[in-house]
Amino acid sequence: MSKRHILALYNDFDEAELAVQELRTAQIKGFNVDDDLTVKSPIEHPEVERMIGYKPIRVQWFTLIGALTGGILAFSLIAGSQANFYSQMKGGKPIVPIPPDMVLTYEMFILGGVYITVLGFLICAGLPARRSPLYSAKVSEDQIGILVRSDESAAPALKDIFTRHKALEIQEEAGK
Amino acid sequence: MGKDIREDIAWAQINKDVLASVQSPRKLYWVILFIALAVFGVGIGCEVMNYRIGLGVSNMDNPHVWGLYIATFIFWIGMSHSGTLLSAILHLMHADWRKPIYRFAEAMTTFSLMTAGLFVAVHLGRLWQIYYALPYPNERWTWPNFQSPLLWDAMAIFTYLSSSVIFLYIGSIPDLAICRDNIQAGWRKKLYSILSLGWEGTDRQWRNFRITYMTVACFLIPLAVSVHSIVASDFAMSQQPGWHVTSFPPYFVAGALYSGCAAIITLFVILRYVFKFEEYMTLPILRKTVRLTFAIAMVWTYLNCIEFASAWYGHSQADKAVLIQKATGPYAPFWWSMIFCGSVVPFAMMVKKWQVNIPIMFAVSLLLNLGMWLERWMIVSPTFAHGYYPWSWDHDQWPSLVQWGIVFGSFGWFTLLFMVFCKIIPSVSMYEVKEMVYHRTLAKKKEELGLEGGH
Amino acid sequence: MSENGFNRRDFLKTLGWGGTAVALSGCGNTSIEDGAEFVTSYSEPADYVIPSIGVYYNSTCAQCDAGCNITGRVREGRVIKLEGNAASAINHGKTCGLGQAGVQAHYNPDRVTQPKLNGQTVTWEQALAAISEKLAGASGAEVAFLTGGVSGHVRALLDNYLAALGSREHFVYEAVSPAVERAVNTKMYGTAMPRYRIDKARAVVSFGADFLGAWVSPVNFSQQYAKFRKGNRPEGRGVLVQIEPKMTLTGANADRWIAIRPGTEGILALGLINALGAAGVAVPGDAAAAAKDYTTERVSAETGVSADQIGRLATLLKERTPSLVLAGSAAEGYANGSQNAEAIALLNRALGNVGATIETSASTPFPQLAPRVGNRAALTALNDGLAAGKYKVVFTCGTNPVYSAPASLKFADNYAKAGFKVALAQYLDETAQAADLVLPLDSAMEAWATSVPEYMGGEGNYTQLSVTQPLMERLYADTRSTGDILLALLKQRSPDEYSGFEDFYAYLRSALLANKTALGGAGEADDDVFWNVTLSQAIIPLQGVVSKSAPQSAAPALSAPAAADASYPLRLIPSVSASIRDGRHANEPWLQESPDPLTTIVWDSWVEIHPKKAAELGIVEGDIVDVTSKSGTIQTQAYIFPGIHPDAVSMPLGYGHTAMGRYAKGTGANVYSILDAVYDKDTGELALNETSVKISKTDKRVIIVKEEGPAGGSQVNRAKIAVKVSADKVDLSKEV
Amino acid sequence: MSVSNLLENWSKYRHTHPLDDGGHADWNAYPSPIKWAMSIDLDACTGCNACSVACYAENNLPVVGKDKYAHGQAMHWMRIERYWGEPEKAIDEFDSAMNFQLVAQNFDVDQGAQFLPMLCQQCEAAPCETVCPVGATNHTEDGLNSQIYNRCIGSRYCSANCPYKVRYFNWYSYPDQEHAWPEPLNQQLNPDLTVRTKGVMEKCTFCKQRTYTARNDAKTEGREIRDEDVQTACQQACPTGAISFGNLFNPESTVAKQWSAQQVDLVKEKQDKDGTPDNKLRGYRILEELRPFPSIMYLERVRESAV
Repeated sequence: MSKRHILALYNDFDEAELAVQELRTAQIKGFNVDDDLTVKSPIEHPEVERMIGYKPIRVQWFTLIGALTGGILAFSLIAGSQANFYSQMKGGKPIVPIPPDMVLTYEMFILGGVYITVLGFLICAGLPARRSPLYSAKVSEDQIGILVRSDESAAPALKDIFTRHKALEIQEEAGK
Repeated sequence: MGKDIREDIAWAQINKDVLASVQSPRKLYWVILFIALAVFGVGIGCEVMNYRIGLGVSNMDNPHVWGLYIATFIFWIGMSHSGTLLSAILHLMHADWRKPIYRFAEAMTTFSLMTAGLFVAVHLGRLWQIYYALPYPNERWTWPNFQSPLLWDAMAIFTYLSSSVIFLYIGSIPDLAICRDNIQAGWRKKLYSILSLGWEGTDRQWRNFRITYMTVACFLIPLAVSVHSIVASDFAMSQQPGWHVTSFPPYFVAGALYSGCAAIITLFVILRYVFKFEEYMTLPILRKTVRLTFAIAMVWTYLNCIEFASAWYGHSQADKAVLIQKATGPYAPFWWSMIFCGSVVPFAMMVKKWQVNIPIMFAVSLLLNLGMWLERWMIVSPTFAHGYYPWSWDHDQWPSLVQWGIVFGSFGWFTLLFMVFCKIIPSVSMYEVKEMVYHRTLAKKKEELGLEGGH
Repeated sequence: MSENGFNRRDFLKTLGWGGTAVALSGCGNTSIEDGAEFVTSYSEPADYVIPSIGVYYNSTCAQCDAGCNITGRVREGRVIKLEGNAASAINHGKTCGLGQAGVQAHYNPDRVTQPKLNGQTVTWEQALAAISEKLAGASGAEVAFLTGGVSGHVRALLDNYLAALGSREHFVYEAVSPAVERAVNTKMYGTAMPRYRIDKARAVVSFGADFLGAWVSPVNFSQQYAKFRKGNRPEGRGVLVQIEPKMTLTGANADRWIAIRPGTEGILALGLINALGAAGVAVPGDAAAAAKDYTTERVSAETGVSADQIGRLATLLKERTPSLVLAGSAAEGYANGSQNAEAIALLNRALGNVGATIETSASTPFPQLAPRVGNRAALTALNDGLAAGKYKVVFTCGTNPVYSAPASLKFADNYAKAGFKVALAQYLDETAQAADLVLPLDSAMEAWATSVPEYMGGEGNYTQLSVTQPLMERLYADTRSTGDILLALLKQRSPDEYSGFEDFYAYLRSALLANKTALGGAGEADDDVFWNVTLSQAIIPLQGVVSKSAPQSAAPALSAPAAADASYPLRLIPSVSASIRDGRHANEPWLQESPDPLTTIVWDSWVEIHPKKAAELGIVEGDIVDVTSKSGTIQTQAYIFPGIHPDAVSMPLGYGHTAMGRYAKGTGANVYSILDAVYDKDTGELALNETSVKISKTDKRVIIVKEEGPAGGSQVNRAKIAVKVSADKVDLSKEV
Repeated sequence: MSVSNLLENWSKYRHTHPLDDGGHADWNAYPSPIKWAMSIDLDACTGCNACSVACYAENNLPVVGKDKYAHGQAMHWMRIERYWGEPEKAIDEFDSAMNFQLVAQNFDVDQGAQFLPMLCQQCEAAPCETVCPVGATNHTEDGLNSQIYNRCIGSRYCSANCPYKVRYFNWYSYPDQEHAWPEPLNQQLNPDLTVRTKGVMEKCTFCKQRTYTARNDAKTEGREIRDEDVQTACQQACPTGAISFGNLFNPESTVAKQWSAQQVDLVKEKQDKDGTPDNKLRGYRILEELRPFPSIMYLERVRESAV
């Protein structure tokens, strides 16, 4: 069954919010509000969460794993190379000196954390991605976009809601 | 006093104003770019001499083995810190006045780190063997010495530089998308299309963006502190009089923030003037930055006094001798200039009227930076000139033109990078200014509502 | 990578091809890239080359007249390092810095490599033919030979050559020579160069004898000094007092350094005799008579040494016997220098040191090999002859009078009057430059020779013949040793006698073998065994002949120092550096770069001025000053030096060459050129310290290139850097 | 494998030299631990510079010439320092630190000068070793600071951290670009060690080429190192025999006897005898209080003050 994409643009956030609320309450068949609704905005609105429901963020797990891996890797690399390969005496210091090694462990802890966090971001945010065909440059300027995906059958109802909420512009396109 | 950012400024206007700065450059841009290139060329020429003839052309000697290269290295590392301060610390504190100015500050961080990195290479006697300092596996099982503060330095700079680049880039993605959407055609459009990674501003993207940005900011703060502490460790971990000072790490961090803030004021004034950003880089923001700088100046002054006091009241005669030497010996003019520029000049920032007087603040910021550069020199050189061992004192060492040339050239390199940056990445964060305006509008609305429905 | 370029090529060369290539091609400067190098594989090395193993050959140091015995380390046919020969009675396995630099005299890049006639390179045949031709037109009296000190078989050959020429004009000239000392010693002790037993003395009072630096046989004396200073010696730890107007290296090591008014050393010596007599020491009659007028008050007034100090000196000498009193150039370099030295010798006699710490030495049993030593008087005599146009042919060898003669002699002009000037030279120095024919000499690492040191260590009547043998093949095919050249010249004169000797080596070998028994080789039936033993040791120990003349009584006629000339108020004390010496080593870069021990200055000359005098003259360190005497003016940098008498200034000899290669030329100023022609009344020796100068500031100032830093020799009260402790605060008896 | 190795030998890797072992490195020692050490008798030293020139000859040190010497770029591994007597009048420590030039005008020359040969002190806990980023300077099992020329990248941190300032940097390429050994002077170069190129640090090695040979010979013969096996170049030249050198851990060696007679302990920053009222010994180490545990003991110069 083919899907249809509709993008409605709103002037400001309040109007968009009303439209979304309507979509959530409307119970349109062939349109799952949790899965098929995307809000596009030029700025970050923390309120969007409230509007479209809480969605889990998993980036922190990447952070934790990255940081721990970085730190452990650093210490084992350093201590390992000091002890196993380059067992070279420095007068007044042990072969594996803990305090100096901690400095690099700390740096690698951060490095791992940052790198893997960013990796996590790209994975979680689905970037890099091709732009969806229904995109308006207005979204990056000052308008709020609501992108919905629905069965063909649900399209008129959705459009109706958008229109009622004074959408500035409605684009639609037959999806796959 | 000028006006703060207007709440009623149209978002489209923000886009338009800021995008104007990345449009095709004016003639003056090319002139400045060429000058920067020439200055950098001087530095390159000097480095070629260094490389081919040997480091002796710098006039360094035994035992005065470090000179302006290390001093300028610390200077550039220090300058990088305020970018982090503005973007990361103030971000976590939700200080929204940072939003119009943090982008270029962050760029400054990145570029000054890249400049500092050059000095690591320039400083080496055998640049062509620099890879020995990398922990790469090899058949001889030789590794760098992980105990060396210089290696920590290298690692910290690498971490800091890559994290800063990532931070700058992640934070710019929404703006790169704006550029992509607004720039019509040509290679720039393609570039922005790639760089923006297909950003659409969806709720999922923003959601993850927010948490990522926050997390990286959290990492950057301790990282920035650690980086300059480690640079301080180059000195504090050694045994030399005047260097082996417990208060060096915080002292270096304070000095770093100080010089960075001063540089932000400098660049603030320049960008505001060149790109006509009066609407965004407003005088109240300048005032806040100036106040912050002043506060840090006082912290720095305090830590300076602590250092002197601990030398003075401590039992190490050698430490004391170095201090006396700084104040009375051949370095005295520079040392007193440092005290003047670093601790006296900032009092100009106490004058309320002057806080928003652009020419005065511009001059002050330049003096502060001069003072901070001198500070680094005064940390490095006097200890060599007047160390533990009186026989090897060396008061005559004076950097050669080659050394000065490379220091000079580094400013060309920094300018060059910054000029290129200005034309590729919007130097004011558009989406964050929009957020700022949005939040202020909301707040104002609430206020009005509150007034209307008041009791 | 460019940096590796040198290493690889030169290491391969030095390791693999250097020695042999040099030996075979006679030229070490070719390179494999040119295709000009002849490479010999190590699979068939020369006999004397063991790849990568050092081979040691004994020889004799030629850097100064002390004649230390050395051992050269030879790697792949190249001599790379010199050490002392442990079997030596002179230096006991030790060397000085000057000796170490012997290899730089050998490998010097500015050697003369080919005979040059009027600047044109000629062959040896042409050169010898030119000499022969010039000699043909000259009578024996018209041929002069000017050399430095010579001994051994070279001296014997030289004598033979002079005899063959019918010439008696052999002048032996040393720019800095102990001529006064020899004369006075002969008079006062009966022997010209007695053994000084510093190691037996309990106190040494030295009037300007720099025995640790440049005086007579420094390495020998340094070792005696080390023994003298040992606390666990039976005699106990010795005390050294140095009395001189300019602090020498020895003065720097003294327990008490006394800045005496220049030229009054004899007065102090007589004053001490007087004070000793007063203190109850049995002073011989002639000494007591000579000293009776020298009361402590008078001496103190004339010498500037406090009465208290004189009293302490007398106590020291009285309590510590045997003692040793030495007179050095600082006491001898005056018009009344001999008188000073006699007074000092008288003090030794008064103290009973003669025979105790001043031992009669033995001379070599082969008088024809004995050292012929030199002095300034010889130069004066030659100069007079030259001025009169007496000489048609003049040979010079091992000396550089054009450089080191005082300007007042006008030696360079007179030398030019000689008909044909032949210089035997290792470098193109000032004299060789002025010569018509330059004959390139071997270095001491390439030549055969024997020598007899003038000052001999050891005990009793020990003496020795030292052998100089090549430590490696010639660097340049066209250099010859002095012996070879003399032999070639003799072959021109007396072909019958000498044609049997192919070269000087053959002559030397046959001469030594002929005296095998006398040389202690009686036990060796086989000549080759004897020869090999001789070469492996390079020292032939001999029973010397003790010949002692009766000491004469003396009544030194001392004169009070003349009042200073108002226009030249300062006394110039030329100092002899332990490394550059009279200037002959100025072209050895290690020595130029080795800081002067006291001023730490390198690569230049300087004038030492007392801080008070400098303040008076408004001079600060690094000021370029004119040092003007009656004879001339030189410019140099001022160094403020506390170790000098306020009325004296001092400059080092040996700098300011106008030739002699890249390292010597133009470095510093030549003090010889402003020395006044004042001579010691008794010996005719140039009175080095009799020049008065004035110092005037120019408007130039430089930063002196020296090792010392801005702390200027202060330890800034850092507790433990160079620590000095009073002798009563330590217990030396248990030391190892 | 590495992790198990690390865990199994943890105590070995946490072992601190020299504090935990009194300077005895416990591995690779043959036939028994060697600790090269020196003692320099300042009473015997006359300041004649023979050691310094011998060092030039032995160790291929470049002559830098007047201009570079003026810039402080001389390469003398062994330098002779000349100190004057400080004036008697009480100058408190702070004053003299500031007014050392004033002190210089009032030097006391009555007892001559004071000479000090200064060379790498081969510290047991060397400040230079820990700071090298590439590990070009390390501690050897025979108790030396090794300097690995071809590992050195020229960061000069070691020199910056050396309290004695006895490390010398090759500011120029002396062998080729600067022609420090014009032909045929280069034929004098000692093939037992390298000629250093530009950009690397160098310093006194205690004549490594000699000690190494001596050690190998002793090993071949299966015996202890003896004093007569090896002399450093400076020691061999020294006309007054002021320098002794040998294995500190061999109680028969002169050096060990001298150290113990002077009650100087290798791994102590303050010797027991110091501060005792009846201390009549003259052995000391320079800047000992900084805890580098130097391997060179100096013996104070003795002077008779009553004359």
